[in-house]
Amino acid sequence: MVEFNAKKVAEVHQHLHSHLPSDSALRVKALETLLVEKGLINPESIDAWIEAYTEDIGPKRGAHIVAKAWCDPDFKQRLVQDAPSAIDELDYLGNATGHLKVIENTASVHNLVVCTLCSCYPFSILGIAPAWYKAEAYRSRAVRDPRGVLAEFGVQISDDIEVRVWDSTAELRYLVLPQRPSDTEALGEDELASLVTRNSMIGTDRELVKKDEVKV
Amino acid sequence: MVEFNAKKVAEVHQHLHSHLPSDSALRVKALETLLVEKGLINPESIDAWIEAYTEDIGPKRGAHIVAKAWCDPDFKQRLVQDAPSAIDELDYLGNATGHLKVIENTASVHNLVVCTLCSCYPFSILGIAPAWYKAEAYRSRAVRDPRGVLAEFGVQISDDIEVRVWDSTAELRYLVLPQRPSDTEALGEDELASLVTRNSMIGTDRELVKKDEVKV
Amino acid sequence: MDGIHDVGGKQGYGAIDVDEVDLYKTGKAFHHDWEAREWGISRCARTPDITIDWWRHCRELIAPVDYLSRPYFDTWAQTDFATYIDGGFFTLDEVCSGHSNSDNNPFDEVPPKPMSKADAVIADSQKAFRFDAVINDQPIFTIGDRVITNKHGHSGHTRLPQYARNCIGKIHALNGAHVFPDLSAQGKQTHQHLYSVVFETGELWPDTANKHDKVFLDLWESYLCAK
Amino acid sequence: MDGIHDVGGKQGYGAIDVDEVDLYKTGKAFHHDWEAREWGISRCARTPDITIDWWRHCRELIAPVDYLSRPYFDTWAQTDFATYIDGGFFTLDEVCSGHSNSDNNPFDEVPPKPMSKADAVIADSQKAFRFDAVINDQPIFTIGDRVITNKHGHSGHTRLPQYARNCIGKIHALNGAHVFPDLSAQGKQTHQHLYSVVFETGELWPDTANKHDKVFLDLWESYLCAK
Repeated sequence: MVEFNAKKVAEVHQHLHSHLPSDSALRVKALETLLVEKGLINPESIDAWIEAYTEDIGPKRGAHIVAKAWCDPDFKQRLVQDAPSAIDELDYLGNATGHLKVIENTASVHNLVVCTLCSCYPFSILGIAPAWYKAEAYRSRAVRDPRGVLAEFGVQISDDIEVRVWDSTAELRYLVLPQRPSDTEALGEDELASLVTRNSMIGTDRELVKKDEVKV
Repeated sequence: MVEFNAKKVAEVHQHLHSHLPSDSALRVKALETLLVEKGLINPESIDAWIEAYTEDIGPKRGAHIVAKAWCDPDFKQRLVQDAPSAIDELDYLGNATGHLKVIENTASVHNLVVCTLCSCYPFSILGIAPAWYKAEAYRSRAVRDPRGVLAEFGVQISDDIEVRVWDSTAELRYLVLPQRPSDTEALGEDELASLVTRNSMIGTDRELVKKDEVKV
Repeated sequence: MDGIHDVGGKQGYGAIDVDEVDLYKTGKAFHHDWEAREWGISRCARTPDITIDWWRHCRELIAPVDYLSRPYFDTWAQTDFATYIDGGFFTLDEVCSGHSNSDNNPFDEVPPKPMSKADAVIADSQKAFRFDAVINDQPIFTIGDRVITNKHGHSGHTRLPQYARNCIGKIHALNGAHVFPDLSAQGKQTHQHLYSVVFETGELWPDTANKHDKVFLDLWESYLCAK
Repeated sequence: MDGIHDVGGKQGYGAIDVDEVDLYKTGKAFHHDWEAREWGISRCARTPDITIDWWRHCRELIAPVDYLSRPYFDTWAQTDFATYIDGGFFTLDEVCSGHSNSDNNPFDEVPPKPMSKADAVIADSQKAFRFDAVINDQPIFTIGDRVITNKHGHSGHTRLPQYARNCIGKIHALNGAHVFPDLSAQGKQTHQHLYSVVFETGELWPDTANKHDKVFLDLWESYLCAK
């Protein structure tokens, strides 16, 4: 049974540091081998999960949610009030989105999401997080210098726009609802979804543009 | 001229990380080569400083100070009141001891010295610091769990003894004056000095013993 | 735990890799195959009794240099090893040798059946865990209340970051009562009211450029006092 | 700077190498020859205008993984490279190539004459630098005064560690006015009264075993307020 023994685990990490292979691929291979030998895991199921998160579950789900919210005011209202129920309508409720919150960008507000303590992320609607989201550079700076971080991503935020940073310290997860790009009244949900960048749903992108426009 | 440009230096460190050889010996060799080629340094002088800190300047100076303080109450008084002047009598005043303080262990007080922000050390009387003194394990724990640190060094401190930790955050430097071992009335200064361990002058050793006694 | 993981506001970590390719645009989700394997392992391994908070704490306990220098999913694998050892599923000897030393299956059942991609997609939807519960205690604070966060953490797992300690904020939202991570990391399930608390950046960093930008944190009731 | 160097009270750094041999007992001072070379270089290099605080700040600016994983004197060498580049003595190209690109000696004089060991011992005694000065301002605090430390640091070099911020202590000693490191690291020499301040460990770490043990820090006047 689990001992919850932090002192022991710290020592175990020292042993692992010395005895595990240094190469990450070999480490993970060793983990898989042991789990399979112990009958704790079926390797085909690992394949299935990889395929699921490569082909089905990913930021296109998030983009669909955003586009639908742009097109359907009732859905948007449900989304902002109770995001888990709203995304469940699309069968997108899942891993790490049981307490999802949707935060809306406006002309006067920009939202940015981070997890300073680990790298919490709304997996079932955005898939695997980008490496920068999990790196110390982003995690350390997003809460202290969000405008500097945004500038590094090429996003200039004027002084009259309020920046709101959301540090995911609990089991709540955040999806930024970016502003609908101008001049897109004629587009349908699918076309709109194709304009939604992953970064815009984290908050490191702001001004979305129509496909035929060149972003300056 | 020196620019005091922190942003630039942070970037320089990134370049150095990428371009300097990984091997420490090669890095230092590269530094020496450039300094010599620029005429900023004479390699024979490097040898001289190494010899000085190997043969002349080191913890035997500190031990001499301690032994003299045990034997000479007037010297001890001067040492506690104005340590730089007192050690200057022995020609030990030097690098990093211009603002030396001597802190005395008693039956009811134990002193421990650390530098949490870098690794400040009274070079001219203790020489080169041990590696553990400069390592994060010691620096992080000495101020938070001094008794745990002392226990790790084999020093048990009873609850009625007050532990005082000195974090060298300024240019003051600290030398612990350990208690004279019992049963040493017959010993002279040189014999006494040989009983003084380096760790006892940092505070990670407490009970000094006569040479013929086996330490439990 | 005042550990290396608590990086919010820490300085010196350099530039962000803003040029990283959005892999999903190229039809991929992972930079390396081993990352994909680790992700899959983490999704389908059966680890009874492990709480998410205990797993997070085990990751925080990785030595600082390893925590900072090893790739992200590599630290997941190391955390898995550690939790399996702590849970009695693996011995350290088995990990070092790379093979199981016994036929002892810790489960009575037969090894799990293989899943298809469709099974995985369905299983993912069943992982929409909720951490809230109805408790008898009424929330102490209400929206708009001024609060001050605790000055100190403790040696165990906690979710009040160092940068937001002893800071004054305002209750932005009530989120019901959620599992309290500090005790969950010790295997004890209790619930406390969870608040979204808003801080002006000027309160957190006096030398910030835009003092009226906001930082929101989700904080449990015992992290807060009325101010 | 809330940098990686500020390790006081941080957790997870593991065991201390208490079995390290006391090298001086074996007639040596250094574990490796290159450490000795770096020490010698640091003793006799001529680096006008560099302040100790600027040099320390340059060491703090080393990337966290390098700071934690490279040997101590190796980080001295890297800091030397950085300060020589910042000071215009080396170019980055020269450092990368390992050789001087020009005959330009930044000094007008001829290269320094060699020193003997005896010269070095005498020179060391001349390095008993003092950092204090007489200033017009009287000290604000006197022995026994209760003070509270600043809640915040800043992005530059400072010598108020994170663990001792916003903590109540007592003035233990006055040490005269000393060069103020925060400005000295920017090349500006000013002096402030420097106090030794004593804190009960219970004030710093509420979960400590012996709350009445003491921690002493040497802190400048502008780090402190009356309490």
